[in-house]
Amino acid sequence: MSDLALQPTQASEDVHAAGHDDHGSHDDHGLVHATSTGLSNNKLGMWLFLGSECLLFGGLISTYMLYRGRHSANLGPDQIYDIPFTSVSSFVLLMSSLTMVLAVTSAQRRDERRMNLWLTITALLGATFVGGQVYEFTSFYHEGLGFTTSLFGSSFYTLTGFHGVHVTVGIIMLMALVGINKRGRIPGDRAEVVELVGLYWHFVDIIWILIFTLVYLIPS
Amino acid sequence: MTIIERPSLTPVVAGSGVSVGVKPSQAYGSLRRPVSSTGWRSWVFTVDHKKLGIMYGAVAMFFFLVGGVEALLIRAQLAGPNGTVLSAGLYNEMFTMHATTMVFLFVMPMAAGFANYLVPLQIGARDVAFPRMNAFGFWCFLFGGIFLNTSWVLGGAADGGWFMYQPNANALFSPSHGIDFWGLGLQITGIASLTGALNLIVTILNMRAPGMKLMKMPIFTWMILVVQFLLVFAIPVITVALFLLMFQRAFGATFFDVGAGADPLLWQHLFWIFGHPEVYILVLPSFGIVSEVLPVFSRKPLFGYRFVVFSGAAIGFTGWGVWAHHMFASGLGPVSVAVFSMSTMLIAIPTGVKIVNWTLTLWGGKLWFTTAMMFAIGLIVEFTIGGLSGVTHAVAPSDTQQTDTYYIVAHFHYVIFGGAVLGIFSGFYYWWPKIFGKRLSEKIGKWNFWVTIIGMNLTFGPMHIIGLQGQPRRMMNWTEARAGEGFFNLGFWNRVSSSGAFILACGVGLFLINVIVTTRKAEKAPLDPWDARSLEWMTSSPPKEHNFDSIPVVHSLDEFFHRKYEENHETGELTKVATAEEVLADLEAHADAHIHMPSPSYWPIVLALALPIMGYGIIFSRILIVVGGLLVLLSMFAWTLEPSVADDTDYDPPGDPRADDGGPTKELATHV
Amino acid sequence: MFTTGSKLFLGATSLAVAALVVMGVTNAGDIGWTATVGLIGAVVALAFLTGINFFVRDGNVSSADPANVFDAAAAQRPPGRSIWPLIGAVGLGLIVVGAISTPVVFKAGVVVILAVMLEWLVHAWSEGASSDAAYNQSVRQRLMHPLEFPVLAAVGLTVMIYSFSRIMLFVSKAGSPVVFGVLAAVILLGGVLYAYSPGVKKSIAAGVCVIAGLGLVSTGAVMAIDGQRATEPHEIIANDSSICTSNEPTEADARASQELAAKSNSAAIITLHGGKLSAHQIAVPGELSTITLPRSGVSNIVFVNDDSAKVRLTAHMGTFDTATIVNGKPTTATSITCTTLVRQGGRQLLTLIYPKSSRALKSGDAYTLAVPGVESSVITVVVP
Amino acid sequence: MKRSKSNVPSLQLVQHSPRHRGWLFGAVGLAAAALSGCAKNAPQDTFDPAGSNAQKIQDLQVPVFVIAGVIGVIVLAAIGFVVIRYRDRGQEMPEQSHGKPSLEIALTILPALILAGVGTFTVKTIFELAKTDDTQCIINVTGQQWWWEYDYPAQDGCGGIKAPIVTSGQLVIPTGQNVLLRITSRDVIHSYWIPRLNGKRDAVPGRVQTLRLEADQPGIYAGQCTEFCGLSHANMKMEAVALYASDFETWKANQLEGYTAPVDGSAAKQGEAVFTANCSYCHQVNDLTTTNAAGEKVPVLANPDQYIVSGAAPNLSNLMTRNTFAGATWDLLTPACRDKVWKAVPEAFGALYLQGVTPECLNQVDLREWLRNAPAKKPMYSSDAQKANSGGKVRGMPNLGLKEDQIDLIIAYLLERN
Repeated sequence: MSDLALQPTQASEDVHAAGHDDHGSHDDHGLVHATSTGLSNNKLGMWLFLGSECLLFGGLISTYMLYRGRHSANLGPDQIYDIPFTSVSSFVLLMSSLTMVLAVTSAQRRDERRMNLWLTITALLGATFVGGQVYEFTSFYHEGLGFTTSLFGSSFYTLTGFHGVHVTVGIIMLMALVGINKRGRIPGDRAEVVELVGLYWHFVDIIWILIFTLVYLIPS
Repeated sequence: MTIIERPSLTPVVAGSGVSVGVKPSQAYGSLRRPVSSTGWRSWVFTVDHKKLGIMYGAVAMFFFLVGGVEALLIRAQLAGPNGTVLSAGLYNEMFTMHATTMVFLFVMPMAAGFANYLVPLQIGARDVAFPRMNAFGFWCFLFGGIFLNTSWVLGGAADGGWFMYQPNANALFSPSHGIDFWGLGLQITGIASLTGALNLIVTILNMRAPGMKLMKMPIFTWMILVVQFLLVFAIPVITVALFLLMFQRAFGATFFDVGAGADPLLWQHLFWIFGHPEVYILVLPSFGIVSEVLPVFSRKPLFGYRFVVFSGAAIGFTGWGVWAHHMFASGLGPVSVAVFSMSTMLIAIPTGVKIVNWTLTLWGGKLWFTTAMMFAIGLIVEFTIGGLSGVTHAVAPSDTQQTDTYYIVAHFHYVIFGGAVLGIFSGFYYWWPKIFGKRLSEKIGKWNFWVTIIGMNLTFGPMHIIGLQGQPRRMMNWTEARAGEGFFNLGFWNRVSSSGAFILACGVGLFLINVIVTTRKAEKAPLDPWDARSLEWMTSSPPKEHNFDSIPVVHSLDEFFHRKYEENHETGELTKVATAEEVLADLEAHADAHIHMPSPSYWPIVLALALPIMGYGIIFSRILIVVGGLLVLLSMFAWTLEPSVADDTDYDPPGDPRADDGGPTKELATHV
Repeated sequence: MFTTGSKLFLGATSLAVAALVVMGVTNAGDIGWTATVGLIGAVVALAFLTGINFFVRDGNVSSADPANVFDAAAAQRPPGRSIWPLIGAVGLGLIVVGAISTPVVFKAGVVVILAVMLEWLVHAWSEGASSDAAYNQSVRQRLMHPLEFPVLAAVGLTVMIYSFSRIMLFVSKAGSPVVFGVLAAVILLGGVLYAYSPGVKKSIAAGVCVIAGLGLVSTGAVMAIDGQRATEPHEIIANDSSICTSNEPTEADARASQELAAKSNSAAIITLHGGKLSAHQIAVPGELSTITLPRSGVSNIVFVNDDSAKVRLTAHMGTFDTATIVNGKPTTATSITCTTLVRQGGRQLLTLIYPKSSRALKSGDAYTLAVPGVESSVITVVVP
Repeated sequence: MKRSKSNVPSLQLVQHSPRHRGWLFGAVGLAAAALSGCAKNAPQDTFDPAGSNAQKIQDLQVPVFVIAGVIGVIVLAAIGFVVIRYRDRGQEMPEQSHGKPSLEIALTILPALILAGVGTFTVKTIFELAKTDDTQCIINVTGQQWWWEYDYPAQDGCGGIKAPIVTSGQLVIPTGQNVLLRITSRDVIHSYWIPRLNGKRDAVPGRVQTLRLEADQPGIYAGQCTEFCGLSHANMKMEAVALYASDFETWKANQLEGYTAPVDGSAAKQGEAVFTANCSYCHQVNDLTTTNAAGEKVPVLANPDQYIVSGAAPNLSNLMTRNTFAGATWDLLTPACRDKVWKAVPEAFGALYLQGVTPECLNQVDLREWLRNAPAKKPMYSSDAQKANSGGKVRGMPNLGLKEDQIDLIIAYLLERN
């Protein structure tokens, strides 16, 4: 988990050792500014990290797919899912991707007011989604599906819980961005930092689309 | 003369009004940002890839000794029938921890150490892409390893075998906390591997010296790149498995509860999808090392560089499609078994390509038998044996006779000891003068080599026979009744193997003696002791903190060699045109005027420290989870808010008697 | 007159006295041994500290030497504003309330007090860093921001999310998506409005946000206390003999799963085909009417329905004596379990453990697998 | 760049190489030792097939080992040659050649072709060994910590079995018949392996997996659990006993024979009471009865599910017909008697085996130690503290605290369980 939240950190490491020279006046070889691939270190790192995350969710989704039919005589997925609610919450999460895009655009335009605004809105929409998940878990639990009830229960809570934690980490990153930005302390290229958080946020959204389809929509 | 940028020397002027000089050492006391370049602080808070590389190596070496002692206890137990050295429970803990230690705490971090130290040097970079994350990775590894080993005194170590098959690893069948420690410890070292992998990939892809195309990269860097990609995709799979294990043991989830309808094979699949790439993660770095060593001491380039690169990548890629060959006896059904049997044979092809290429690199060369070279050739020989025994159990029906017997133990020790570890030793002897400025004694080195080789073949060679004649693995004892008859019965071979283990231990001991002797007396090594070929030799030994005074422009593979020698394209004759000293002087003459190096930081070590605290919390007391969690939050935010290069205000003004830890006047590099 | 330190201790003393009184009143004088000793001890100790502080004037230089009082560094500037005494008082209040109500509140109070102590400590320490307030401020921030940001964010986030989920649990199941959608829409609309109306003052926007947040939290609190909507556990069919012995659909059957993820190497596959039940076991030739299953081991049985009627497979697991003895004879209990209704072409998994051998069955009893309504063909299970 | 011609300064340290032939000798010597230095008559030798299934594996693996060996020798010889031929004798710096693609490709295709050949035969054998439709006899095999239970369901196969037979310790099969084991487990994963009859197959709880066995000649074939299964994994052994069909008929009949109560007044009769009081909670002896409070004769039924994690303990009805106990870890026969049975010629084996364990041949030493304190003899998870850790149930046999005279009586009773 903790490695996720490191992302803003990576962003801060606009490494001078790489040959960057923010004094801008010295450029002995005329080559040192560019990275070999043209992508910034932070962005490349984030992409790789997201690649790694794909395998993480791949493992969890496979576990769920293997076990979703195994609940003996206990509650099964079709009895418990509240599709209308989850559809709405999925839509909310999708909308947050839209506001994230707006935040990134604002950051690139150096429109700080809107950037902060859209980051906040994204965080709020994310928080709404997580709130919905807390609600969903609570009501499922009351309806008789505990974490230890059945294989289906264990794997459902683990998969969606992991996703929820990812969203939460994303919200913390967004709020931290706003907080730190207000104090003018985002190091390095601000637009890129926002973009990186955006990448992560979109990734989490896409994973949810996958989970929503595989877990909720396809009847078991 | 190079000017290393450093903060201004003017004191901080506070606001308007009366200006008061405030020294950070006064304001923050011990909480100031660490900036020292000397003393223990310069190691503990360092973000320098070279210091981290050395620490990786030292700690991994320590765990190698720990794992070695565990191995000796195992062999002592099996030296005779009905061994009584260890109890059954302790024996199970011993072999579990031996494998875990050797794989996760020795070979992997040792390779990480080599990669950390050498990759930036080999590609002409001044550090890795994310230096603080690099430090964080190291501390995660160290604390994870310590955390794992504290289980010995906190109720017993893990006793489920390093593969930790379910349901035998459930709380019902292994009630001690050992497996909890194991799972959480590996989770923590997994973070180290993952961050390290991200870091090195970005470094290699993004920070190569101008002109260094991918196909001009040193082969060691190539192999490291492949390994890091394997790590990036393999670590999350074991992470999932370990989470399921933890949820099962600590929170009562049912993932491996057969009574609830669970399938124990789920664990096996997850574990081996990670576990098989892991084998290549262990062995490919050493392939890279010998691919550097062999050309240098044959005085000719690596034969078929492209083929070696592509076969390395092919091994990495195919390595994902063979995991179920660890499960041929698990009952997968004939179709799966046939498919995985074939894919396993397929992977033998790129591996064979490497052996052929190494041999052909030697062919027609001018071989210089240094210890490094001898270890490298030792690797080719021993790995060939291990590889061929591997082919015999790619044949699935044959494997059903061999799996879980000592034949497998023999096989993977020839592959991992004969492959990975011999390569690591080769690397030690080859790069020691680069890293420490002194050459390891060749005389002791030869002894080191021969004793190690004899010891290893005596230890693991007989295991082929023991296994093929039916002795299973992981047994706390063997009996005369099943040992057969004649002088050469299994008892004889078990005794040979056990004595071999102690000879092997002597071999490793000789290396340690060599290190001590070298450190105490050897004189400074020449700048280019081996007439080497790649960029890491194009700087001083040991390298300066910023590696290169000016970043070299690369024109060819083996850039350094080609700066020293000129080749007549018609006759193929080589002429020496420059010495290493001259090449270096040339670089220094064009030194960059401004070099920023990242500053040390507290936060990587603090963040890493928080993880085992949370681990203990999960096992013993929930309140520690909260404490660790807060520490994680604190250090992550502090890390985020901390610029990678220290502010002016972090340094004391010059001439201050309290600037006890280096102060701002420290030179990052001193030379004329 | 009173020094700063003695003021604090005086306040604390009065709080302790108040707590003692409140506790005594609410518990009708009987507050138990620990509370008596603890609170009375606290009153005495705090009063003593008040006196000492007052007497030594907070350990400052003697007031008898007025010159020093005014020249000392601490005396040069009035101390900066600080919120921590206030929050500290809140913490104390929580402790007092917690002591007499619930331990959760008490613990929260302790946490608040600890946090205040830390903040206060760092604040005081940073003020001594230099004589420059701005620099001191930066020293403080550098240390405390990494801690304050995440903790505040985490606490804020948790409170908001929790409140919101309570609201959702309060409204009806059908209403929850509506509430959810409305809230999200409001957030989004708010954002759009603010983004494209540059005239709005920041303070107004912030005010709206604070009010909205407070509204959310207070509504959540009210609804959490008021209780959630009634959620009944779903009916499940496990081990219910009245359900298992008929093919009447129950709520659990209505939306039951019909497909199970690939389950190979099962102990037996039971097929209902043309009104006839037959079993197939791995490697055992032919269609079986008697199958052998291991005792005490887990047996996964797959039931496949080829017929058009929706039916369930019922496992009769034997009738055994229980430990309860009525009229000198042990009572018996019948163990039974079944799948949900399986439609044509559907499959279901039944995971069974037979703890006792067939030998232990009472005479006339047998382990069977049957489909209610298909009495003519029953699979007999032998447990060796 | 400044360039100057100079000698290679760093080469002055060149050491002449020691004799590298050591490698080659070492390797060849090792190979020779490996070929000549194997144990004779190792009971679990994987290169000594005694049945058609193991023979199929043998036919596949021998050529594979030969091919691997030949390739190994070629590669090692090439390395040896290079090491000797090209060592630094002061020759010129070699040509800086980067390789010959045509040679590379050839050396890639060659092993691919060899492996393709091996692969074809491998796949063929995999499917042959997975066949289940030529089965002549079905036996259910169940593993648990740390012993195996065999039950023979009623069937037409195996020459016809009327009622289920439950046994443990030794798997008895008829020679020449395609026996199919249906393997599962009650607790953790185990693995069933009789090397001379076939490869291994894991016993996975919740799954039923099959393994073909066929023995050409009567005799005892040793095996061992090969999937790590906890504390006493090393002590979880098995023996497969092959009998001619006629002897197998005798064995079956004996197994299904009813209970013979000990003669009144004999030590065995007293032993029956001791057994009922101390052992019958977990160990079933078929048709053993006792008298209840009301004076009625009631069957004694074992309830291992209440005391043991795996829910099973070996059925002791015919203990003395088998030659081993405690998970086939110890022999019930004295070493001399054991040798006679194990080394009997095929024709004589059946009769010797069917004698079972006679009082003179009983290995009193190990059996007594076992009854005195089982967990001290075989590591098991059954002390009181350990029991508390696993839900009040034991894994393995606990120390029953039997007195010496009780042990005498139990042994007297068990000697009649044949």
